Amino acid sequence: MMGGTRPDKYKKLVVKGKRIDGRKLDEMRPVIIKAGVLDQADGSAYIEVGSTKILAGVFGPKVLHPKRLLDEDKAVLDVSYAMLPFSTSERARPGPSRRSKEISKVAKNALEPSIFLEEAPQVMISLQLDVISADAGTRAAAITAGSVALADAGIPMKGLVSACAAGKIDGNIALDLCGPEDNFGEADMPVAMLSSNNEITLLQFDGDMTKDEVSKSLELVRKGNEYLWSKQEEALRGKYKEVD
Amino acid sequence: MMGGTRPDKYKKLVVKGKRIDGRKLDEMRPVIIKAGVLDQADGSAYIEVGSTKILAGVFGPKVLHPKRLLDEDKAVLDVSYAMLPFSTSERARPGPSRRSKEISKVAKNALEPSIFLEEAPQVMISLQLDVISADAGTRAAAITAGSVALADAGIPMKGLVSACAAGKIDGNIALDLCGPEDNFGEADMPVAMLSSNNEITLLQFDGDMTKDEVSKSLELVRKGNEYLWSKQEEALRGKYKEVD
Amino acid sequence: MMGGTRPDKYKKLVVKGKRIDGRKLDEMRPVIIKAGVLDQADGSAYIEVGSTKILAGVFGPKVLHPKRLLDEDKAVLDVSYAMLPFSTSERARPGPSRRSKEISKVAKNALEPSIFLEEAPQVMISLQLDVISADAGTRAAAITAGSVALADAGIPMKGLVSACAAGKIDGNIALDLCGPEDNFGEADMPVAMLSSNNEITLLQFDGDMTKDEVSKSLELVRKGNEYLWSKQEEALRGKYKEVD
Amino acid sequence: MSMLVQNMQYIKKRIAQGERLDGRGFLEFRDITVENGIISKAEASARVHIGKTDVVVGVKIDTGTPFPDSPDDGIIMCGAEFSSIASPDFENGPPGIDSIELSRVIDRGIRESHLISTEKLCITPGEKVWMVFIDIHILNDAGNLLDAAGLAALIALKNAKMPKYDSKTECVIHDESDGNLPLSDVSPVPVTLYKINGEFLLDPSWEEKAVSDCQITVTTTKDGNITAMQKSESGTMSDKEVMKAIDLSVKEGAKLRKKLKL
Amino acid sequence: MSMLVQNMQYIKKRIAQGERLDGRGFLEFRDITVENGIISKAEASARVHIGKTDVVVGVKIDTGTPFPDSPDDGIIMCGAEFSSIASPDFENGPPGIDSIELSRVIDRGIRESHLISTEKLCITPGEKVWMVFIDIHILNDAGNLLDAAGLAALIALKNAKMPKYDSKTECVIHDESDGNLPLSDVSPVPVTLYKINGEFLLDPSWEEKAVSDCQITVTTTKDGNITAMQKSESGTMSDKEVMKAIDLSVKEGAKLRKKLKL
Amino acid sequence: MSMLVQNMQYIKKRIAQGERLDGRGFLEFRDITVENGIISKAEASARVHIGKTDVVVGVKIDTGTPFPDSPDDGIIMCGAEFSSIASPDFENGPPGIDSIELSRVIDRGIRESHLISTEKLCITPGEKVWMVFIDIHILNDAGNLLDAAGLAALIALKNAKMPKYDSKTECVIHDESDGNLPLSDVSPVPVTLYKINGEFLLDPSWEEKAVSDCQITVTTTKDGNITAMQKSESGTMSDKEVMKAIDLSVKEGAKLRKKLKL
Repeated sequence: MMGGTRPDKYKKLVVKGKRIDGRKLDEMRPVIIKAGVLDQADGSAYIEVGSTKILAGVFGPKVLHPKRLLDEDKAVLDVSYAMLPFSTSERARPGPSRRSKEISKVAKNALEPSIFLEEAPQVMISLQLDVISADAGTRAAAITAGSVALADAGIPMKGLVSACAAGKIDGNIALDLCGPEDNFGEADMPVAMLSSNNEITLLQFDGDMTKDEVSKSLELVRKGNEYLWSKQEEALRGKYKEVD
Repeated sequence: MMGGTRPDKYKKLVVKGKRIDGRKLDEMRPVIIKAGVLDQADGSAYIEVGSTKILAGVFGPKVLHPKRLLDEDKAVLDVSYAMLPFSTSERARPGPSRRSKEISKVAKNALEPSIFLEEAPQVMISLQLDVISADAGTRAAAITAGSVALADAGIPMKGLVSACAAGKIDGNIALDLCGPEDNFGEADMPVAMLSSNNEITLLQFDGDMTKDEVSKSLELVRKGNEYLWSKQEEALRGKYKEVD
Repeated sequence: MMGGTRPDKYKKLVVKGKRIDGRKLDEMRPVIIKAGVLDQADGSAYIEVGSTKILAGVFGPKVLHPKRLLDEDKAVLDVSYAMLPFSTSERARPGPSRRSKEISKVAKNALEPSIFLEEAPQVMISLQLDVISADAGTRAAAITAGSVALADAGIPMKGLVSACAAGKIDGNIALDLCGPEDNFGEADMPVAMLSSNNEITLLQFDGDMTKDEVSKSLELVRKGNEYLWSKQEEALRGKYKEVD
Repeated sequence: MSMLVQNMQYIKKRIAQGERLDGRGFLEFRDITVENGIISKAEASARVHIGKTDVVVGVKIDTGTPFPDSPDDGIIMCGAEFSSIASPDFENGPPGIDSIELSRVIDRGIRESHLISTEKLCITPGEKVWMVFIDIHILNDAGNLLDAAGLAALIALKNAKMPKYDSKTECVIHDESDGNLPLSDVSPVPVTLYKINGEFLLDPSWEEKAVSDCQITVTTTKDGNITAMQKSESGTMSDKEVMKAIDLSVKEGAKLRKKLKL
Repeated sequence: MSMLVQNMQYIKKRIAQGERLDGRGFLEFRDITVENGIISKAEASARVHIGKTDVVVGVKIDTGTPFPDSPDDGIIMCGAEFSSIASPDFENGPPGIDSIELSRVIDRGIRESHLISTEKLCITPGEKVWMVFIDIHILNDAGNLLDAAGLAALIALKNAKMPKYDSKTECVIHDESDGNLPLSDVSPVPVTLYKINGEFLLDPSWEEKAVSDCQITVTTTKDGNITAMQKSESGTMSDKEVMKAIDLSVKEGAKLRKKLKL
Repeated sequence: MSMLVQNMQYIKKRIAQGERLDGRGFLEFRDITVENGIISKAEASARVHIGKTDVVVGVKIDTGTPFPDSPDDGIIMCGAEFSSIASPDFENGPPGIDSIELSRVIDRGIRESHLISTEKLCITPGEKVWMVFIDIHILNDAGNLLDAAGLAALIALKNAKMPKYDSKTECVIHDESDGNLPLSDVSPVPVTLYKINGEFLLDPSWEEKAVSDCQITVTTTKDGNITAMQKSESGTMSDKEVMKAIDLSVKEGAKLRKKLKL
């Protein structure tokens, strides 16, 4: 959706049902999730989706100053998404961009429905999402890792939130676009879902699709998220196994 | 006063006593003032002076945090003047410039003498002045609209403040310079006056004039402000008429 | 240590034991120190070291808001070092740079050991160091002036802190590098010392030296600081003499 | 957000009974009025009122350096600001997260639909291209800002004139025009559905917006395709609800296009 | 502003009796001293004391790109900063509104009088011109900053040397000089009248400034013309008072020019 | 800094008895692990753990304009940021003074040792040179950040590949490599000594760092020369202690170089 000129090696994004990195259309990149990877944070998680690599850390719940940032009736979830300067092809300038601010907001909106915020009024939970290496799908992977970090911190949760994207490449609906597919494809739709009720907590879309293509994409991301929920649970179980 | 090269069409700013837009030397551009034009603000006004167009909105009086910005003895008037990015020939970058900060201050100083600030200690009155379309004379028009917005908000006032400029173009003293006259003229002097006692609450000047020319300019702006006071009152009456 | 190309006139920095400005290797530039030079500040000092010229001013001790910046157990020393825009060859942009922030911190660390901070808990002492004219050695001269300003403000002190640098130019260890020596020399080591116990309170180094050269440099700066302590005391006595 | 809890519950209760406080149907817009060309110095401008909601969009066109990865394409910049008079909630300062999200959703609708033919905005490849600045300014927030802003942006762009470029002096002459801004005929229109008590409402008042669980903006083009979507706020939606929102947006977008001749 | 109310009333009472605390006449300046060239790296500098008020102005000259609407003219930039040691009231940080107003009034006096012959500061039309940076730094605020800053700026500019421009390497050589900064002989001097109890005072102390209702700065040139004015603070003035202030400023400006050989 | 006073006193007491809480000798490092090339888009990267301390350094190489006073030299930029997850003490925002000091000490070690052969990084003299960005990111602060960051920076630089420069299009092709970043064989390694109760400790835990009086970082090169030093925090040191710290740093730097093959 970036619209740059397509180099020769990406002239065809799908050949005989195979994508440029050898995947099938409904296949995700390899996913690794680990819980409890940091020392100082109250909860943390690490995710790799292909060469996208993200660290999530949670501090809280804690009472913060200034108090006006707190809510009388429920806990406040503060989410901050950041691309480290060396995570992208062109060095990103440190500090929040308009893009990262928007992602921080939609990630917050995506994760809030999974937390019993009313159970802990007047406190703040801070979630930091650090993109160490970026190769498409960073907001989805960050949400997936963020949910594991929240669970790792012992925050009372209704379920896990995971996210992945479906998109359109050379006319085909495909799961989990990688970098060149994102750059030269026709559409991208990241979707987050809550494991306890299958509801959508984040949906964004840019590109061009018909209504039927959107419907097909929703089916695909559901499968993707079901897979991610199992990987998230595995990571959380894995951590407790180590402890035992 | 901007000093750029004068294009051919502005070679002469005054021909046979007529200015480039057909006005006489002591004639103002067409003025439209409306009160009560916004829904959310506590008071508001809209002004057009030629193609200069400004919206003024008031919130308050209200008790604000941090309290250290308030004054124990009197109400605080906070004025913020802003050029919208598309209001000028070259796109203005959003956010306050040194110029807009200075105008915010002199507008505040121009309007304060009209308000019974001592009657409402420890509160703040916020006045926002948004320049939608700029064609010279924006600070004067903003003050004129701001005073109507304050009255519309029911703030107790000693009188109305209006402002207009006199200037020097091709050696002639003229009222209410338009854009090219401001750019290629020799001097500009915006003056605000308080209707209840005819006192000057704002006076700025840049360019080159003799003492006598300044004196003549002061006479001209007095006539201009008398006209503006009548337009301001009309706008405030008009609003109450509509309500009745 | 800046590494730019060396112009012809600085091809040799030392000729027959004499430096480009005629000094011997262990000789400081002319030093002038004055105490109590400002009216509004609670304490102040002025220093010239060659054409490096610095004003130091102290406000405090005072109770400041927000209170969270204060310390329950001891006074807080806040130091701010600033190069005035016209102090350097290329105009410096106003506002703190990374360099000036680091110098503010090391100057604070250099001066704190000289103050009985525990005697005045919950207050702040503010020290401003304004570089009016810069020609190498500004951080050292700023610390030297800052200590005099603190004493002039009547802050209870264990001793005076002075600072000067030793460096390496064309293979020679020399005291108090001037501008070209700093730019085209091989190493620079500013060192601050506390008069009451001869301890080092600041030490920085960049360039290239052997261990023996560092040792020799330490000897040289000790002599320099002994000279500066006497000049600091003279300035403080001078002020009281004037008063008498 | 200084609404009383009782007010909020009352609005919700009435909606549960199938009624809106102002008597409109759930999928009924308030009156929409459009003013064109109100800003003398902008290459185009439009002010849109939806009920008391008041949004002005100015378009400025100037020259700039193209991005290295698309050296032959003009550049689109879209920003939004809330005037501090728009609502008691807003304060001046750097653009808040709400205005960033708003402008980015509008931006994606315009960019991804290829409304602006950026390939026709090249002056010297790799060196100089036209930049189109779309500045959204919220003057009064009485609900449904996003749809108002999207309409105002589309209307302004449709009326935008190119300034003249003097290739000798390499200067832009802003007060002389050189034809229309090159557009394709896609007319992207954002329509936002607000979910309250499990029901979808169009064009909420400020109070209705305050009680909604979440919202989804769907930007569709003339041919009924989807070009941008954004679910916003913390509520959740099912797949079915998303598909229903798309249906409604396609339909309502077509109605708006017809009504406003877009 | 931590003055006691009694002090303020006392100062006002004495002024009503025709007396200033330090015995000066209403239109009498304190001692003025001038130091030149104190900053080795600046193209010019001047430090002016008026009584205990202490202002330093540095002038730096470098190259830059001209503004598109005046491609043949050099550029003047004028800024002011209060050192945090200047007064217990000031704090460091981005330039406060007082320093912005101060620098803009000084700037207009210099710019509108055409003191600096910007047309002689062109190196390559449309591409490279000289930029003159005038940086005002307030070291001690004991009242009447504006007049002190205006004098220091004028004195520094009158002593400014052009750095050398090496057209081969296209570099500026700051430590070699190439004649004087080209100036016209107008010598703009700002004189500020402070209104206290309906009376005009010149050159107030910090305490007198604190009790004044408002002030008007009038910058006049050698020929007695007015080139900049600014009424400041919230008090009001009549037409007659403005004209009187102009008279006084012309007279006092001429005296200062003579005294300081400007 | 929320450590209880008792804890701090206990740590100090044990150190006075010659013991560290985790049983290490005073001059003993925790385990050091190194991961290379973890960031696909960076020209090089290294993640270093010293115990639980976790630092990642990314190196990006791009083109830029040289500084006027060194037109033939490439440019080194070194920055550091603490992630807000690194410690309960840190907050996001502009780089705090601790991260500025950290990056500047690392920067001086690299720059003054001439590790990077900047004279080989010139593309067009005076116009275009390579810029090497060294970005340090602290992921977990369990003490001794400076040594960890210095090692990670050195390791990343030693593995850095030059991106390809296409002189026809004047573009950088980041995903094609063109040999190694030109380095000299000096391997600057910073070793920091922390003074607690008059004793020097290496590689403190977060708690030990909190009770230390001050610290001195000495960066030495392969030949045993000193290239950068920084005493930090408010404690004091004697000449003798400084010389002792230099001795220890030379020795420990050599050990680290051998162990990590640097």
